[in-house]
Amino acid sequence: MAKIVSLAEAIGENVRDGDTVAMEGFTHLIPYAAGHEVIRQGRKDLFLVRMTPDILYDQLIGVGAARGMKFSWGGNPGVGSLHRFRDAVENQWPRPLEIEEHSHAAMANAYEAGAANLPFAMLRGYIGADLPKVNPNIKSVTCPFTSEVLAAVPAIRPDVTIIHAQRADRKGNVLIEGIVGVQKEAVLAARRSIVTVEEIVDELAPPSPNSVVLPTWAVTAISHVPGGAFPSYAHGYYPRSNAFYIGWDDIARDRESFTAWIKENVLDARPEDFARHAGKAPAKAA
Amino acid sequence: MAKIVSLAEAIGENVRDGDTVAMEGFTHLIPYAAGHEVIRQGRKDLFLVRMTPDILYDQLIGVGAARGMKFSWGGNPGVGSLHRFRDAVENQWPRPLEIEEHSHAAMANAYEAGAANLPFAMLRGYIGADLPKVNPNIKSVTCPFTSEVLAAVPAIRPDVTIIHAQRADRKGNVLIEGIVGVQKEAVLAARRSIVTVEEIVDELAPPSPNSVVLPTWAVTAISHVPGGAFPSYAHGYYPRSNAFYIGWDDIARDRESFTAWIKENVLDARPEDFARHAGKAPAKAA
Amino acid sequence: MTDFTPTEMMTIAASRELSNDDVCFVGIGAPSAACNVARLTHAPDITLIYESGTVGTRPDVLPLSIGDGELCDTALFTVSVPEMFRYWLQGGRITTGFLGGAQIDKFANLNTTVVGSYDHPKVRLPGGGGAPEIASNCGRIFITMALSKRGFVEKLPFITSMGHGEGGDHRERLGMKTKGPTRVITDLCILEPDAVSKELTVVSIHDGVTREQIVDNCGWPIKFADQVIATPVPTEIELTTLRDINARTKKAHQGDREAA
Amino acid sequence: MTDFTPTEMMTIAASRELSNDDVCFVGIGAPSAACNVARLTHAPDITLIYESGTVGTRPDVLPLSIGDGELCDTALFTVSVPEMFRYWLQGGRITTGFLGGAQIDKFANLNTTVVGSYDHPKVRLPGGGGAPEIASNCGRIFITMALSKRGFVEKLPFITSMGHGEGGDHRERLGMKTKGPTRVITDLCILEPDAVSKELTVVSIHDGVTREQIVDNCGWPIKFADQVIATPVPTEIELTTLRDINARTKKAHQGDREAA
Repeated sequence: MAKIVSLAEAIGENVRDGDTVAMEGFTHLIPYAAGHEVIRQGRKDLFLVRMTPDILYDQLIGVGAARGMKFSWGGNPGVGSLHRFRDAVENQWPRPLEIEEHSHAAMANAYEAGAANLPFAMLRGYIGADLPKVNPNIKSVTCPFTSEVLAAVPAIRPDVTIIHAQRADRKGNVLIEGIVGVQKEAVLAARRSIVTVEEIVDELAPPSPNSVVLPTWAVTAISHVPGGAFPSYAHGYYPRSNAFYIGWDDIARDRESFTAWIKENVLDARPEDFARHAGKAPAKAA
Repeated sequence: MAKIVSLAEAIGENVRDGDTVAMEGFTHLIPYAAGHEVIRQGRKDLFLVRMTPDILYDQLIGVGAARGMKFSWGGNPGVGSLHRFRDAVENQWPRPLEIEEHSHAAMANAYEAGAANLPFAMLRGYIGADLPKVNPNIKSVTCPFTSEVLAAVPAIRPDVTIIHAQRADRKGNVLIEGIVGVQKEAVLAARRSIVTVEEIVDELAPPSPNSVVLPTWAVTAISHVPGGAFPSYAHGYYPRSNAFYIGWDDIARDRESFTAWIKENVLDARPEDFARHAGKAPAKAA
Repeated sequence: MTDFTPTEMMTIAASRELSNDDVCFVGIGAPSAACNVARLTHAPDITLIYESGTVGTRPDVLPLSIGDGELCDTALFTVSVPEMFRYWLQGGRITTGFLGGAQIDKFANLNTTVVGSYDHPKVRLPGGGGAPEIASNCGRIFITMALSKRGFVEKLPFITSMGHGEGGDHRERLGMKTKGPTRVITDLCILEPDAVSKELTVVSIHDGVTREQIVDNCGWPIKFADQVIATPVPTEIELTTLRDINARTKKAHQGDREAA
Repeated sequence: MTDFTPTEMMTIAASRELSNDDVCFVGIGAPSAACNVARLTHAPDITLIYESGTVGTRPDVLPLSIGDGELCDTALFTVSVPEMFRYWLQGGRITTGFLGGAQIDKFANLNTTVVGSYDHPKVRLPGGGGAPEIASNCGRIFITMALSKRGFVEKLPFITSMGHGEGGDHRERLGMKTKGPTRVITDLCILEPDAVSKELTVVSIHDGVTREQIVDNCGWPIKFADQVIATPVPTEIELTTLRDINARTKKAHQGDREAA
């Protein structure tokens, strides 16, 4: 059964130095508050996994918390480069970053295989592309019926997956709505999981019998962190701050301005500070 | 784009002698009216695919419409044997029935692989079981990373899949709710598809952004057949007639009583006759 | 209580094995009754899953089929069947799976496929359904079957789902990490695999049953554990709960037998 | 209309290729603008899909990211990302995919991964994202990129997604059944692969652009088709629609730059 605890406690108990950590959310419901707590607690040597490492992983890489990263698209969506990521890969600052690069399709299938307890995923993929030449974790498998050769990648099995969701009930069952990304798969593929939520409610009340729900016995820890996905968003609660994403470009371009931003907004801040973003401009409910 | 047509037209245009046909519905939303129309139109030599061939396939087998069947559990749920299925396998009446037998997990994965346009599915399955000894379509594949050996089965790619659903909008988008089974996968895996629905509405209005929807461009034909899942059920419309399932045991046990039942209730009946089962005792809406 | 049937004893004995922490893959019939009696008595927070995709269901009436509307109406959520078998069963998230069958052997292998040869069967049974992967992927397996010479046989004509195979460490040798069948609950007694040989052995005998009855109703020379206990008789609350749900179920499944 | 920018011409030329029957896998930027202009003008029933999982979306404002809330709010339905890549893209259900990149070669292969060597890059670009499988699994591919010597290069340092590979029947030889890039729409002209060699060839020149400009802005000796037409200039309705949606978008993406 999931334990409902403070964010500091959830991260303290479940994220360890050296862990393989997936913080997921495909543009939507990105667990920023939890990622900041990981930085505040000074975790080191993390191997980060994420399809779309955006600003959150730029921050983790920029503070030197990561030894490596597995990913499929590392940019600031619609804006441009992740400057801290580039600085790590191009100049090894603040430390070298080992990368394992895939396509979205391969990453999505690899999470899916992890959730399904399979050792690898297969896909019709990577045909004619150069990534298999530089990534030894892209192999092939042959169909025993048709002899077709398919791409194969190892299943993703994080030590811990961290996601943000709309709400949980008091037993610890979690509802995710809207662009659900790979979050369910990432949680089910992991040994441990942390879910931050906008609300904790008496009745989960999913709108459809087929809503995306994670039962309490499939989650390790839940923390109530309203606004915890900002500057990403929470469908039904608050919209994406595209202005923040645009503004990040300037902040992150420069090592000093980045470091000052981290000090002010992460090291000297608290999870409760995210609450001011919660629900202030409700997104259209579906 | 899906064409909205009469059931006779939908079956007439899309189901051909010799076809591999999947009529799916895991207990819920079984397309009985459509199956009866297939019988009325006298289709022959069908290769039937279905995880749980229940009464509907007992009927198709009993009238001699099937040359073979791929399945994973062939009984009358909670009641006992499918007598027409047994008569075909044990006594070749009214004709021999070629069978390809799998486990549920293998069938579900094989539909999933079909929907995903993969040539085969893999699973941790069949360990220590005898089915691989009698079914040459159960092979194995070796993980290129861990050397683990997994079971492999060919993807299911029906010529035509037939399902029943709650409703469609006038453009032909379809909503499925409740126990959704393998219907979405079965439709996406097929060359052609037919969906019978309880209602055709102006606005589909799915209750959640993540509801199970088939877009009009993924469906071939839609027919409005209220009550068309009886004696199975339609979540939100009418309950399962467990009494009918229990009663079928007597009807089907005997070749003569079966044949008389088919004449009266299928050959001499029409799709509109199902309407009397629609919505008369609404199931709890979710 | 002393006024109970052997089937009631079997169902109640099975229900007692379950706790609030269990996530059960439930089958139709006795397992469904046992799981729901547990839920309505000592294990209110038990998680019941039916292979139709319903998770955390709390039926008021026992389902006739694995996918009755009642299961979805009362579930926490409902997933597709591929997801059920991939993420939840194969994913290793089920603590306890229930199986039964037409026939069982002394190593708790089950047959629900054919009597006679596969190609020319004397009796064609429904087949395995979810059983082959339930048997390998659940943390442990409970089997409920009435004890009879026809059902408990020396050699199976067909192994639908593997229990302990040829006994001993056969499961480990095939790479399985789950426990397999840990209990077989019958209408006369409870069996457990021997710690080393994995042969099913009587560990508990129901009230009013003799060792001779057990021997006479088993198709192989059945062994008794060194310590055999008496199965506690059903309590009044267990029996009332079971009878109430059975009565509600019977009423609900009857109705006009109208044909389409 | 003669008062339009090269980027507007590029976007509008791309939008014209789309019809009501298209199911488009849309990328961010020019493709998103082109697809939505098509939807708001001549192709109201076009199906737009973003890789975040939104199907049949009808945004009023162009998304900044591939997963803005607007896309889900206006979608017919939204699926998980694994489902998007498995059932819809790999499933072969997408008629038209849009791609762009930092660099392209004469066979419409694209690079969005690195400039320089992979292990010690001069410039680390974002990477492929969905591109490798979009390129192979969509029925056809449209590419939108401004024509420049830096972008249109003789040899790519890295092939992120394959277009026509080494040209000729390279795709067929690798077992692909899809057409690959059928059009490259730039701000100066439109290119199509030659029927046999698959080398990109100018087939249409935008208003006011000279052949010299095109030659000067391409990193390889670019070929012109035997018949080159003049790209029709944007109509008033096309231009108004594009400018309106761009204005709405700009307004929506601004706001207080508050940091968490």
